[in-house]
Amino acid sequence: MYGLEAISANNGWAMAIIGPLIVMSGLTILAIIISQLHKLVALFDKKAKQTTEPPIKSKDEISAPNIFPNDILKTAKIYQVLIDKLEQPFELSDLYQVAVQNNFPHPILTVSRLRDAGILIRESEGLFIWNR
Amino acid sequence: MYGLEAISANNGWAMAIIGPLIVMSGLTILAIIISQLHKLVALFDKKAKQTTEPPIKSKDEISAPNIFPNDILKTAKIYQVLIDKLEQPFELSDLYQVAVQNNFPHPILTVSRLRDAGILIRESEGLFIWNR
Amino acid sequence: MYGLEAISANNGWAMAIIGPLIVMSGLTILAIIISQLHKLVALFDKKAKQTTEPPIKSKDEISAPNIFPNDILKTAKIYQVLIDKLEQPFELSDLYQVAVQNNFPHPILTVSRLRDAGILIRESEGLFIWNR
Amino acid sequence: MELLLQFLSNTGFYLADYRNFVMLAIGSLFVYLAIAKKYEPLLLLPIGFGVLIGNIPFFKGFGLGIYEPNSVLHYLYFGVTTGVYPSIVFLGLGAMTDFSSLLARPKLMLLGAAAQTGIWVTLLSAMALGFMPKEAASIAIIGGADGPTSIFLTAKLAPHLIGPIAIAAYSYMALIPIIQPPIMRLLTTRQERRIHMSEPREVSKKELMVFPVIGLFLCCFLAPASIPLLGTFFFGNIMKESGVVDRLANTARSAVIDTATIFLGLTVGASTQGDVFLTPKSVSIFLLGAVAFSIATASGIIFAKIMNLFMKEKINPLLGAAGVSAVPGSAREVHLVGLKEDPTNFLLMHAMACNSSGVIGSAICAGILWSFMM
Amino acid sequence: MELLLQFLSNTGFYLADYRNFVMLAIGSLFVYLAIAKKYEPLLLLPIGFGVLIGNIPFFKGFGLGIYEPNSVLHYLYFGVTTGVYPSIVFLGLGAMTDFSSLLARPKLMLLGAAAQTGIWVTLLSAMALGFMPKEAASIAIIGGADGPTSIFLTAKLAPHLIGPIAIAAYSYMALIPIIQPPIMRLLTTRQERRIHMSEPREVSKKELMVFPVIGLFLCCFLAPASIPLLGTFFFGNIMKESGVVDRLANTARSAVIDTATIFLGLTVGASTQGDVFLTPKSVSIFLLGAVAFSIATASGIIFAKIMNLFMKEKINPLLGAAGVSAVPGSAREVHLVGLKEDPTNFLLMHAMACNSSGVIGSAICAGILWSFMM
Amino acid sequence: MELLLQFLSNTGFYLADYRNFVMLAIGSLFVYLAIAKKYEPLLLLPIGFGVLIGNIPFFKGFGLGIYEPNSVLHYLYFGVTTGVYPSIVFLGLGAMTDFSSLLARPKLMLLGAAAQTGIWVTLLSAMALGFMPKEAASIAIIGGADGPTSIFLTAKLAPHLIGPIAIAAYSYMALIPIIQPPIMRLLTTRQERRIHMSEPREVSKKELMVFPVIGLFLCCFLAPASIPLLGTFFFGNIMKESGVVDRLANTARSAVIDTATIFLGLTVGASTQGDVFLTPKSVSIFLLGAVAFSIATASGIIFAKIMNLFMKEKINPLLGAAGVSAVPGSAREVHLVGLKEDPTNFLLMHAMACNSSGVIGSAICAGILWSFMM
Ligand code: NA
Ligand code: NA
Ligand code: NA
Repeated sequence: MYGLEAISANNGWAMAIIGPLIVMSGLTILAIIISQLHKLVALFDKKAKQTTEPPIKSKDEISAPNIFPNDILKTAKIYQVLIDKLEQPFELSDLYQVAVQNNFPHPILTVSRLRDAGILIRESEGLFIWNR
Repeated sequence: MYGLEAISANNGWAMAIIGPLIVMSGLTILAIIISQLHKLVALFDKKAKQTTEPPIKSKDEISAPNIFPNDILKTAKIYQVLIDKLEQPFELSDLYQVAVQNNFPHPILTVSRLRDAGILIRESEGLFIWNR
Repeated sequence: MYGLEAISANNGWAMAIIGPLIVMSGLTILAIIISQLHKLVALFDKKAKQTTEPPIKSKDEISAPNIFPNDILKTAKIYQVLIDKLEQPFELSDLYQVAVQNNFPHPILTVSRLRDAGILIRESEGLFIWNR
Repeated sequence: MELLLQFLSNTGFYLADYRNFVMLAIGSLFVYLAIAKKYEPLLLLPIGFGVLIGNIPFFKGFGLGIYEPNSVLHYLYFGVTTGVYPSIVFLGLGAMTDFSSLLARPKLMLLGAAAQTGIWVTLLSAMALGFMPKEAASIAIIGGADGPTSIFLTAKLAPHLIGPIAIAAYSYMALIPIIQPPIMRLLTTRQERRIHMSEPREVSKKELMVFPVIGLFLCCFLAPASIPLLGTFFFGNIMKESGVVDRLANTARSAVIDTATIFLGLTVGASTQGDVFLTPKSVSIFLLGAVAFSIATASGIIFAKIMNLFMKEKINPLLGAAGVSAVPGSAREVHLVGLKEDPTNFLLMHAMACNSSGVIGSAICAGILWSFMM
Repeated sequence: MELLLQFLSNTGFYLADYRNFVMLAIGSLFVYLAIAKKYEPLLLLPIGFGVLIGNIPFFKGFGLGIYEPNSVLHYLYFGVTTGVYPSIVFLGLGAMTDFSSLLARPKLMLLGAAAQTGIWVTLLSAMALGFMPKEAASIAIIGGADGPTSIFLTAKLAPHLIGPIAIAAYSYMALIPIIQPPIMRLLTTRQERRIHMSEPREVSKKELMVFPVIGLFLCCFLAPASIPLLGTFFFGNIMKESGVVDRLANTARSAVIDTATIFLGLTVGASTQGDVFLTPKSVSIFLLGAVAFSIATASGIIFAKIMNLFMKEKINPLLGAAGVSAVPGSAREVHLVGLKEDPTNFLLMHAMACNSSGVIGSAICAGILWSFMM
Repeated sequence: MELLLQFLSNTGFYLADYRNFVMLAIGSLFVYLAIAKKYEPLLLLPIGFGVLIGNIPFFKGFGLGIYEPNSVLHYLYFGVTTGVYPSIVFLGLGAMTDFSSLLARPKLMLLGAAAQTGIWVTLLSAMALGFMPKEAASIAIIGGADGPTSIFLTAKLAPHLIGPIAIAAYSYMALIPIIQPPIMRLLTTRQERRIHMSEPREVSKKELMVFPVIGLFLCCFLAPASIPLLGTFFFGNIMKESGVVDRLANTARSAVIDTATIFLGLTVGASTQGDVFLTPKSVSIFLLGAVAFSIATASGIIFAKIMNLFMKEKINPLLGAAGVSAVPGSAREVHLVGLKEDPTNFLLMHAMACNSSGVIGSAICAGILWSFMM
């Protein structure tokens, strides 16, 4: 079967009318919702501010930075002395060794804080560089 | 079945003669073709030059750089002033804000051109740095 | 079936006694082994030193660096002159060309040594930069 | 000696059929266009080389051909026939797509809907040419100008046509720089092409995060059959915009989509075995594809002009042509045609908005067509 | 007109069922918690969005639903039902895990064993509530606080419960910051929480290399059924520590684990189709999960306190709570609770040691439970 | 109590068999060689650890063993038995291989062909030892010194031998630094080893782009059965050389090949379950493997010497040894042996050319052997 006959037999006309109608109305509704979205978001934001402070603070913010805000930078300065003794990039174990030799307290924990602070950066498997 | 008998029965001799013959002749032909390849390529290149200029230019070359070659660098200089107000890396939205506050025309489009020109570089999700 | 009856019928008590016993004893043994591990490793190290030098040296160490230790750096200095003529990043073929034009011996092999030495670094597909 | 003859009778030289050479020429052309002309190389190179691989003549029954159940190609093709590759490509696309300019100017979404008209006209045309309904629907989706969507729908409705439909869809997507500009110039005046679009408003991070959820709800409630495409698409997008799973979003838009693209292209190409592919049907599909693309482009432009009749702030009608998804080819063409008239007119960003709405539009159409055929 | 009606009767709006809306609300909550509260977003975002995708109402028989054999979701779900995704996730985890602090202080390994007590108590509870043994075992493993392990065991023992068990396991893992701190404070004195751990000794590269081999031998000889998890886990770890296959280790801990995480989360989420998921069993599983997590936390702490009775150098009993794997959530909580009492007390590294031993512990428990059920 | 006994009777300790311990020792040796001696660690570490995993004794019927149809290992092993992993590895290899030195000096390609002689001699030897033809062909391909090729052909012809053949192939590839140098020294004079190769001409980008197409046509028309390997190999190569799909090429040579390498190695290793592996056949295969490698090395060198009889510009005959693919092990050995005689003689680049031609050569041989067996 060919031509208009085939189209009719296969319900083609109905499809070709209803199909684009659905797409168009769907995307129109979506466009309308989107155009109101920023109001909705603003509304939510307002409400959120009025009712509550977030019950549980994001955990990342609580940790070290809040507690020793400038300590890390101070520590970094002190550690700079050790770093100068090492070639860049260096292995962490070398840093530990010089730290222990110089009686630095808590070397491993300090190193992990320096890493969190982005001052000590893993360059490749096992090798680290000092940022700044 | 073992030994020579097994080889004969399994058509081993024929395989062991024809097999290497095929590989050798195949790779020999390939070697010969390869050795003539640069001539072929040269020939094509010549012909291509004689007959036509490429009908459609690669699209990437047409766009912005050809049209405002030094404008981008000029724009970059002007934007440098804004960048100095921001901490590196910065969020794009911050850049937009200062641009709008200072009545810079077409901030979004300019930013997209600065990114194309490699002056504004995405450092990580959402954060950008200024190159130069 | 519910309650204690169900537990008994399903052999629950036995499981709840034997299960944690197995885990605990398994991890205890593992902990004990681990705590002795550094001794074991030390023992092995000692023994290894006493008996033999490693029969085959790791192949990576034999190659170029051992043989021309400072040559590469010297070569790098000489090549610096060529590099200065090129824009960074450059294509390898450009480097070859200037090398050949200036009668530098063995350009391709030298380049491969420079790459092994980390002086010539692939930045992206086909583009290289000079380190130092 | 007998062995030699037997071996020779298994070589490609002996088994070759003229149809293989036709396809090898087509494959080489694709590879050439991809490399020398840089026409959508991410699509054309894998498909073109796949055509070469699929058309090296081989002895049937070896387990070499893509249609033989234990061949490597057949296993890799599985991701096509099940629709898994298109879904994964959409995941990666979602993790790449920036909806901010669309959110800033939601009206542009209508252009993405209008450009789907090519699909419906092609549906009628294909039926008129005698294709069965499911075949006609699969051919029609070429008008959506979206490769993975076409492959997905065809895999579900008319798997025997995956090869020709995919080839047609990708060919025309690659030929966008040739097909679209004349139509754009024909249907727009110089003045219209010079219309500048105003700077879009800034879109907040929160809007961008909420959009994929709303988009999923609305589109997939309307046409649940588009879930396999739009579900992963919006999932990819929320991974990108949420900013809390950057490592997943990065992997989705690099390793994951690249791998799917490689194997999708390679196997779709290889599925064009000459003896299966070179049929009158394939020729009709190619012709219908050209119709589909042209109408899609035209209807997007015309719809934009109609919208301009009712709006104070006029839209540059070239943007209508970017409603055919073909990311990012058609957006680039719109931008370039606009630039030619006025070198200060940067349409790219707005055109990308139409592009992304075209992606959504054609995925919904695929869902509707699939649902119609049930 | 008839077609329109037929189409409308296939939309999600028409087909929707109240259970879908319940699940859509849950999914949205997960997405919200992941993005706004940053609760384990790598887990909650994929699962939450998966719940949304899986609960858009659709016409059954289309090949759209995750439980229909030819749907895309079904193919992607295959990695869950076979246990392949959990295995792959463990490969990546192994390639990420640093055992040096555990090797420096092997005693901490016992805390990882003690925290598994939650599993065994939950096993009894589940049986008492009338669950069949295999179901009870699958529910019990939630107490291991290890998502992939839970999914793996459930896939093997009670595949019909994958959805609720996974959701329960991941929910509680995300809620660790809410569940654990009160229990920690209840069971420890202020003085105990202030115990400082001495600096661990340095661990040699060779110890780190030998450990995965010894770990594999011991754990898998003891419980061979844990091979699919611990085999790949230790394989990943030796790739990391050997330093000779860095490119493989890098790929394992990035592209490989990310891809598995994406599809695991998405399909586990989608497996919670309202009509299958919302049953009284699911509610019981949720309740039992809360029991499991609480007991696991408590038993780790109590065991640490018992150990302190016998040891000269006291352990900070908070570390016991890190024996529930939930990497790295529980270690972070221990660290934060410790910090609150004494801002110079850095427990993180030690807690991570307990965490990794908890991972091993719960994988062994999974092996034991599986073996008990045979 | 009964439960405890039952559990203990399911532990590896109870079920262990002397053959497991033999294999565990072999696996440990592989791991040791990979880490301590750095012998091809990318191959040996995954395989070695796979041997350990596969040989932990377990209760049959649990769904744990690689030969049990519903085990995780079995699903991962699927990529081996179907030949999909080798194909994917070749895709990545292609995207890594630089053919410029081969194109500059095409004569070196003949050395890659000559070194395949080991295959044919081994074929006869294996037949003489009573192996069936298909088994003999699978064993013979070990002489190609190419792991994925060996696994691929064996998967097609004699799947029950995948374990021993893969182990033999990879063992000897790792032992290249021990096997090849003595043979090289035996068959060449000091003067020959000191021959310098002239600087190769520069190869244009276009030649590099055309080569994969020509290579595909010629090799696969000649031996269509090599399509699954060479098709993806040349596809990878054109992705690399075309420069228009860099993102795909990058993914192919990183995430894609790494993932395939990990799972290929792991499961091939695990397929060596003691009870299946430790048979007289395996021992014969190991012996034949040694023969194959030695003859391959020797025939490459001898062929180079024969070529020198006819050529004005002499080839350094050591290069012949690099015709056994074993990328890049054998090229490195040639380079090092050359360096020892004359520290200014850099053969590496030329040896790599022979290496890549050896890869092509052995893939063609695999195609020929497969075709012979039909
Ligand atoms: Na579209
Ligand atoms: Na655990
Ligand atoms: Na070879």
